[in-house]
Amino acid sequence: MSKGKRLACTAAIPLLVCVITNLICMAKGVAMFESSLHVLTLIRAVANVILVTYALSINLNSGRFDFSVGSIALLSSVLSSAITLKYGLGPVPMLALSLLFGLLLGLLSGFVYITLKLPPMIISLGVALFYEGLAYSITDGHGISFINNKELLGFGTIPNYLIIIVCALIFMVILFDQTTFGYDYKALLSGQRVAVNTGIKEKKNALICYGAAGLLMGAQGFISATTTGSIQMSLNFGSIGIMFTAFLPMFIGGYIGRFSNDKLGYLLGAVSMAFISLTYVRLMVNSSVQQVVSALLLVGFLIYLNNEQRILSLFRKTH
Amino acid sequence: MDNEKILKREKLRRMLFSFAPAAGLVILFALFMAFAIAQDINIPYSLKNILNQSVIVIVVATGAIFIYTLGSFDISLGANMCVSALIGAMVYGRTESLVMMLGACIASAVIISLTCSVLASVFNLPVFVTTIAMLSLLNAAVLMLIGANGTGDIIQVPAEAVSSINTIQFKLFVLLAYLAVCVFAFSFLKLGRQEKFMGGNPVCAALSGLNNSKLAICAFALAGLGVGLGAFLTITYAPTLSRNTAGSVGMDVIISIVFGGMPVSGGARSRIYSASIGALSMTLLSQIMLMMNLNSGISQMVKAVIFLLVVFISMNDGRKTILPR
Amino acid sequence: MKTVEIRNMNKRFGSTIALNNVSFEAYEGEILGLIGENGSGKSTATSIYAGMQKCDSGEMLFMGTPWNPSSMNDALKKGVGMIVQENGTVPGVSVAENIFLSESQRFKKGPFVDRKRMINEAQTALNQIGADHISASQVTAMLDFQDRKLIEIAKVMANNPKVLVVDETTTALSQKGRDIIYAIMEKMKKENGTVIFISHDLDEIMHVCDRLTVLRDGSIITTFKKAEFDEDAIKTSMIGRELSGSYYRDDYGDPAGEEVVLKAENLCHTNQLDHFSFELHKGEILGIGGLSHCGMHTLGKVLFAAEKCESGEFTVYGKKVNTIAEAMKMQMGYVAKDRDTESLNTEASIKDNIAIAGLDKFAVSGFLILPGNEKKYVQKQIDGLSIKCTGADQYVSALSGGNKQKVAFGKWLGRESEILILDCPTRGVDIGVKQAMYQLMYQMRQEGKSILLISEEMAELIGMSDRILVMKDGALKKELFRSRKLSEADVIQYMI
Amino acid sequence: MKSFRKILVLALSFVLTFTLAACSGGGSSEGGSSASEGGIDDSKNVKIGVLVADATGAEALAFRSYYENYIAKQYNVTFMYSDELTDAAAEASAIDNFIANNCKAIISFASSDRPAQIRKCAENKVYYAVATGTLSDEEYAEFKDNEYYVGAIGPDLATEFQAGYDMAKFYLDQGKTKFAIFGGATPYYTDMHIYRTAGMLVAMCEAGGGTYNGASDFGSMIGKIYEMNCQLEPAKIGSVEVVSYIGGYDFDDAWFGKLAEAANNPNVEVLLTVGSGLDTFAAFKQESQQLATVDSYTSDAVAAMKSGVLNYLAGKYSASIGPIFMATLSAVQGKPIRTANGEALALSQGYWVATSAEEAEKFYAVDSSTEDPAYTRAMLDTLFGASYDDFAKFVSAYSFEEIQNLKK
Repeated sequence: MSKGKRLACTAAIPLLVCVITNLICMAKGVAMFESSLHVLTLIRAVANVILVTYALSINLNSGRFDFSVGSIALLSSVLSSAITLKYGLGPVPMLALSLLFGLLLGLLSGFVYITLKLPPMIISLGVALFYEGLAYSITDGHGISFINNKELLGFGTIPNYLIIIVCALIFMVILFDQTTFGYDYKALLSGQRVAVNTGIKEKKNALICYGAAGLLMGAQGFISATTTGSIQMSLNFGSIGIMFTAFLPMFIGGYIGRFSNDKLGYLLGAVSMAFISLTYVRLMVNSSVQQVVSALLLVGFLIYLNNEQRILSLFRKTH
Repeated sequence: MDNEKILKREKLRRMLFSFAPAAGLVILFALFMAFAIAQDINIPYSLKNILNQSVIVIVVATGAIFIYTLGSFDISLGANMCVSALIGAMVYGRTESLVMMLGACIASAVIISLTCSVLASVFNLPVFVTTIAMLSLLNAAVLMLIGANGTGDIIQVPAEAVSSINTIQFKLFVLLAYLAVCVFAFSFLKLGRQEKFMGGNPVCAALSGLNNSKLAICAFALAGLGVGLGAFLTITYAPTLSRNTAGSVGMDVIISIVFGGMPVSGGARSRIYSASIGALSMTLLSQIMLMMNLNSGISQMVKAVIFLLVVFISMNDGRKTILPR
Repeated sequence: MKTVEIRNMNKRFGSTIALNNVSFEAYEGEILGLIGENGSGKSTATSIYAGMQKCDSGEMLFMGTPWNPSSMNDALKKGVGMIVQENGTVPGVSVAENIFLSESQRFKKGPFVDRKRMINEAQTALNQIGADHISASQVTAMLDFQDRKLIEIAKVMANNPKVLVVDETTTALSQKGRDIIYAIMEKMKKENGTVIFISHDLDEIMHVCDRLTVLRDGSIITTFKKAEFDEDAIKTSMIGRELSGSYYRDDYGDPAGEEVVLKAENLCHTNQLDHFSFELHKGEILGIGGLSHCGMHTLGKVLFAAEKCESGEFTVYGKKVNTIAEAMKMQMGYVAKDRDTESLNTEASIKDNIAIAGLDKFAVSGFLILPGNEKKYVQKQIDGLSIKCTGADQYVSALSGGNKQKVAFGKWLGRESEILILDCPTRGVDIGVKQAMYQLMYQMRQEGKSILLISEEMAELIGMSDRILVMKDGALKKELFRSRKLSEADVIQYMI
Repeated sequence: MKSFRKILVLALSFVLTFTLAACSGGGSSEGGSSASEGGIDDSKNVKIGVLVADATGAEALAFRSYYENYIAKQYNVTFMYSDELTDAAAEASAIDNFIANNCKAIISFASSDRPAQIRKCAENKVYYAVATGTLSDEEYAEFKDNEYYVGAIGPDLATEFQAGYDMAKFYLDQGKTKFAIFGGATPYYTDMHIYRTAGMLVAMCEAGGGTYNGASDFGSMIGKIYEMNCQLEPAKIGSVEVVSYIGGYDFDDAWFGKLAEAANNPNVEVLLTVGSGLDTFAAFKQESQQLATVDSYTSDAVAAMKSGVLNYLAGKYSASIGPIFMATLSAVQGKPIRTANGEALALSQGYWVATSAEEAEKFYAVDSSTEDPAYTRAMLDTLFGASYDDFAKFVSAYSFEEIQNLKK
């Protein structure tokens, strides 16, 4: 496939989504980007979705289903904001603390996985419950609020979000495409038994995967906390909702990944999702309509993805 | 050590492992009784209460075992139950007949469950993603149903209409009847064996004449039946339905099945009774937590630790050289 | 100078004894052959020496010093390389990454991996063994089985090992691949290296090896020097007892039945079947022979309706068959070549595997399955085929190769199948069990069952079939009839 | 053998986890002062179950701390808290649990199915009381004579309407005309939020001289909202305008975007919220805008008033659930507080409204203290077995100043 065609296919979906959403807005007589706030809303949505998509895809691609991503974001943001408020630190130290706690919680979750050697989905159920309970106990149910702290709330600007997005992309590309860990990860992904027999240390690799996923969720927790200035507690799997926002971008990213780097594919998938979210905002769509549209988009794209040959041959026949 | 002795030990160990969940249940029951006596609570009422709270999850989880045996996974059972209960209540509103309500609950639950499996098999989508999409669709459907019914945020069935059947005897009857159907289908019909075989090795199953989509449809239909009965029991237990009805059932079913020792990948080691053991154990655990009057955060942490411990002991055969997926 | 030395090595897998106090050694500039049945321990001993697994007890020496590699890579770096029988490459990554699997550490430039250098070194390794038609940057999944095996060889030779273990690799390779391996072994021998060569093919071993050690049931039987090589002596030492009775069928005059049970006309399927037509008669063993990619395996699947052919059709007792379920109703059975994934569910018990195909046979009034009937139905097969196991509930994964194959047979015999498609039924089975299989096939023929015997072993086809159809590139090349004078050379000439 | 060791480990770990958790659990009450005047029998510990509708909201936690950190220390009572109850079935299970644990009475904050709750308690001879809420007229008619139904104290729907009305009026009187409204749980048909939103709109109709899609008074406005399936739209109301409206609690990117959009609109002067103002508009509010909400007097809310993030706070003071507790205790100890003809309590109580930081701070000081809360033990003891009129007089004096007078 030539470079040009490859580039075209890579950009196809995000451009298509951008054009369609703009047309819909225009049809309703609303401009998509009226003020810089809309750009901020778009970029914040991209940052949120891309971090969850990367975190989930690290483990899901190697067949490890993970319910605990949401609870790691919750607990790491609770811990980091508690310390930040206690010592009056600024947003950057809070982000650093959030990343650190995310990493540690991810490593702990990975450690439990490699010691108990149970299916990852079961481990993540236990870990999600545990982290939610711990966050609730630490804040005694109140969660944390810092809406008066202008400095922390001030973090949410377009440049800051762009920096986080770019750092996440670079982090993923380097960690998974350039390092020895990345090489071993890809080998384990598609040939687990052969890779382990040859001598790749699977436990160490899995631990780093969970650590990296935790790190990313730490950043996501920080972003959602500094967006509203408050962290709501949730119990009984209240925190797993966020992972469902990552499925459509992950499948879009997987499709785009065939034509270029899959990390870039996930990012473009997240950008497409952000355009859709912005459309919901601009048209003030109520939440039940929003849910139906998102579900139909997910199923629609999956139907295309899993029946591509049939659809293309049908398409060729009719033309 | 000669061959025979090792084989015996091997067989004994596997048998013991399959009893770990049951042992977990017995130990939890013993602890519950210890706390109950220490705090001098009304034990008969509490036991009735435990059954009342578990019966709905047992019915839905036992039905869901047919889906898990095939190695697939359904997170939208709770949402399905909510929609079916709302439809059942609306049907009662128009027909004033409990039988019609029961029929409506079961019919809508089975149809919803089948659309999920048909969607997955016709468009060959991965089942677990289809159920996630169904979850959003059903949540939206709930709001629309409530809106259409026009009675504020709830759809109600008059309490006296269901009070006659809101009894332990009726619930036990429904539970045991449904369990009998499931145990019969699972252990005495071709369906059960074929599903266990398909869950273990789909390629070999196909080459032994088993029809994957037929088995999937039967599995999702039986699970739908379970969800329909669960919806009916929910209405009888609490006849006021809202958008949050059966909110936690989706995850409770997964936890109960896994806690009962059922392998997540299904196959030959699937057991029909693991749902009942798991559901009862989880309810007992919550009762114990309540009696200790812990703050809800700590009690959820204790629940998480015990959940991982029991599943670790019942599932870990220790010989795995590569990490499970 | 002794390069390889193994002393009193023991190893057990759950209940089966793999190695029972095994000791042997190999010298510089020598090709040592290891021969023995499946489950004799030859692959186990060498894979322990090459670091793939640990032994329970025993001592190992390499060049005189104690030897205990932690992994295959560790062993390879220290001079002992192994080429395994099963697939040893990871499909989803590039050829270069396969060659340097778990060695990406070596190409670190600062924190990152220098991909270009890795690809260059991989390409030189490929060129060194003469596999320069493979490009190192290509994704491995796109290569066929032959080239992927060459990648493994290149990987091992890139470390120019002192000792090379070749474990039954040649059987699956094409002539080009075999020549590459023979060249490598000769080169190693000249440069005073050691090669341990494991193979089933007696002629190949006698031709290539300097010495030959025979293993049986996990212990060393004897070692032959090149001068003492004699086919029969080796064979008897392999099986340990005179083969009682004839190995194959010894009747030559008994004609098959006249009635046509299965008729196929002009079957076509992509590049696998090319207007293939034939008839199968009642009480006949029809052999289908050819090289491994001649399309005969696809034929087996098409006739069992497991795969759809593009054109042409086949009828069983005059009726068309479209699904596997219909084929089974017409009393057809199919024992697949890939036993552990297509014939058996190793996760389940013997009872599950045998009963699954015959549920309708012992169901009361068509739907009710009673454990008693099931047990009886399964036990009849276990006793009939004398399957060695602790009981019907033992998991199939714990059985030996021969017993697994018996379970696969039991699955179809249980439902009294009249037409049996057997695809390489005796592959990876001990000679003792093989003989039992042949006697069983003959007995089934006498009972009037029809057998389509697809096999890659010439001796088996000639020994067992009433008629042999030789296939090449999907087409029927030659029809040969059973006769005492029929030799392997007669058959091979039509295959190549 | 290896496997028996594993089962042993299982048993051991159970016992260990429980003993560990048990000792860290909430300690039981130390028992209040001995029998004091007014005949309250403090000798026997009374177990009271509390049905929780929201386990993480600031208001719910403030109520919980008043009961657990003050009342439980003053009286010989133990409070058993349920998990967060989201539907009628969860409420039924929680009540069954309390009955099994010998609770003598149940105070309920959960309102999915009040009649079912009352019936189940009455059947099992357990006293039932409604905290910070009310029964509908039909419900009250059905249960007012039931001896196990203690009664309800809290803002009735008229009071909720009034709270919304006063909030909007406060700013309309200042001449503000451009509003953004956060409708909270209106799309989920939650009455409390529907009536507050209706109050705001009616106040705007009166000030703006227009109608909201044809409705302008109390009755028609409620009907209009239901008619629109509780999905309200921005609209011009005469000279006043609802520039933007957001409903629901989605907490996803689109939801934050909508809130930011509403707050960022240059000509929006006032952000009115039916609840959780701090978690919605606070982060997006501009300096020039005013933010009003209905919440409780927590340290965060008061800090927000001080920093000017929050400008109008109508809140239920945490001690407002003191009287219903005393009514329940009296009933349990045989001195029920009934009307002349034996009917249950049905008293309305409104909000403390703070429109300046000083006011908020003053309310907070009283509301959050566990030594001298709004209703101390001494004040509550006067209600033990009191006549309906005295009880009603005490409860209706709920404004901050009136409570200070009661204290003297």
